Amino acid sequence: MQTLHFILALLLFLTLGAGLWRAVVGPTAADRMLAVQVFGTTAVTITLLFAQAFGNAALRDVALMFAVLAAVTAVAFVRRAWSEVGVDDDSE
Amino acid sequence: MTTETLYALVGVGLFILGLYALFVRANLLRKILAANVMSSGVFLVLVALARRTGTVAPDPVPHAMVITGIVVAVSVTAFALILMLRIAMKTGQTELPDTWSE
Amino acid sequence: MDTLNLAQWVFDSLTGTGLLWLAWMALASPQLIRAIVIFVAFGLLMALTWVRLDAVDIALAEVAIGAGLTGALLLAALAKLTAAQTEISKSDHRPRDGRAVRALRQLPAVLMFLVAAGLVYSVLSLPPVSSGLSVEVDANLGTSGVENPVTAVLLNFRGYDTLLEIFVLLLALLGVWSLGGLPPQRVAPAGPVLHTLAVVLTPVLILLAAYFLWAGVKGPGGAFQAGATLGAAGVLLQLAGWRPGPGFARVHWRLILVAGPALFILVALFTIVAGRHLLEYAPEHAGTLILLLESGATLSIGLTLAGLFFGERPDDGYDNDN
Amino acid sequence: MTPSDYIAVPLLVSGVMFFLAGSAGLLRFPDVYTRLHALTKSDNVGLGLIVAGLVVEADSWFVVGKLLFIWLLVLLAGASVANLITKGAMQRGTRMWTR
Repeated sequence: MQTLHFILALLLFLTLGAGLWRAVVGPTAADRMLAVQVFGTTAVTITLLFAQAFGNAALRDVALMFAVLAAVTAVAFVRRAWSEVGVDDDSE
Repeated sequence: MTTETLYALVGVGLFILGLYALFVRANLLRKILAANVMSSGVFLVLVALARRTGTVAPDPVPHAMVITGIVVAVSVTAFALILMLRIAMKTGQTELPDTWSE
Repeated sequence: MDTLNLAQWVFDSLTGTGLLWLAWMALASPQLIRAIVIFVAFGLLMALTWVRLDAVDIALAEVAIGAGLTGALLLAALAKLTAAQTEISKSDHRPRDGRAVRALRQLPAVLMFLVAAGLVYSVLSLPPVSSGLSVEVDANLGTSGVENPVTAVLLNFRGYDTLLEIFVLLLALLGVWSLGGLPPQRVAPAGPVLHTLAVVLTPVLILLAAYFLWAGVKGPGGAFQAGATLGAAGVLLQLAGWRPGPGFARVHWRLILVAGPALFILVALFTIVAGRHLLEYAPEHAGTLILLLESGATLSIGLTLAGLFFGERPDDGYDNDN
Repeated sequence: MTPSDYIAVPLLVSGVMFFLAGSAGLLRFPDVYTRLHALTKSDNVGLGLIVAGLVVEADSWFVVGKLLFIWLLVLLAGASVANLITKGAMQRGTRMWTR
């Protein structure tokens, strides 16, 4: 079972690659932020699988932290960098 | 190659990337990012090497140092960002003057 | 090599490559917004790396700070930079240099290569197994007053490090306050969705901070993780439109800011007066003293981080012009 | 494999499938709104299935509670952030994809 959990985590890790690609190519700033949001959810899931695989209960606290803090960053993006004065977007 | 060596070498790589960018990038925000990447590299070397304990739990002393390091890094980043904003307000630029070209 | 080892090896290689690639993209990307968003992703991957390296305490701090607060700080700074109408991309149009200067510009790359070679050599020449200081920590853990070795190192064995670090944080905030204000930024009022999110998440963050403070005695957690969580709550409140009132900024905020450093100094003096070394506790009081110090430090770290995000001295009713 | 594994493993595997589907959407869909649609669906269901699988394997009610709490937080945060990003993108005039 430990191996199965780790391999599932590895598969999820590969989906992070898709998120990274989207974060790099955009094209809009919203796309990039969306990618980071997915990154957060996937990191939650990977951490939960690790917690089970290695029997480390404290990792669930890390997952909890991921879940909350990803939202704070996303809100900072929407409210600050992306406010109507605006940072360059769609420009590529 | 062991896991510890692999991550320690990645840490060295991050440190070098950050140091290089700190030298060659003129934009101050980028210099701040570079300093952060450098510190991440240092932390990674410390934590990777702390794990060379064999079967027992990793050495907690480097872990404690890295935790304080992370908190110091964020406060330094915040201060550096405000300094950069003040420079931008005063000079209209986000770079320091390049004395090489003059 | 069995399947688990192979999977771990694949995971480690991908993580290492990903970290280096993201760092490079963040430092080389032509657009600042892109660089910052990629840097946030880099912070998340760093946190996953700590998880993989059995450094759960660090992972907690990294998620809260590296992936959360630093990203928020950078994004807010970029917005203010844009609002200040500065020329951001000036670095691409520098005057043409002479041949000598151009040759000099290659110097950093050469230097980096030398530094890298030296560092790689020293990493590879280290012994593959080393217990470091873990034996000493284990031997003294029983008298430290806590069960988590990292907390024991931070608050007992090397408490003076933490004492000084709390002051570094305070200095950073005082530095920010002394630099003066920035032009106010126009931000639309928070809509119902953001309002609800802040109303739900802020209590969750505060509860989490208390939980981490308490959990740090036995397992991963402690003052820094709890303080960072509290700081994130402060950032979220500010993003949802909350501003510190003059009364709060004048009295409460300042009192809480100095609570952590003041408690540390008091305990340090107390240990010296009692005939011990600086911050050397009697074993029977160690647990209580550590929890006391950590509670003060959590509040101070939280409000310091929130204040750093605020970015200037809050309106406290005093004269701000000097 | 214990009997509970026969329930847990399919849940975990199908959860990962949803994540894979979501990242396919992230790569292939034409604009930010459709990508958002793909992601919020797949990630929330994917995490939900994996949490369900882990709940089956969990050895205490405390762990079950924590897992469900994490899922609820991700649902709330994900939905709110998706809303904020969409609203922001529409205000900024990011065009919707039309056939």
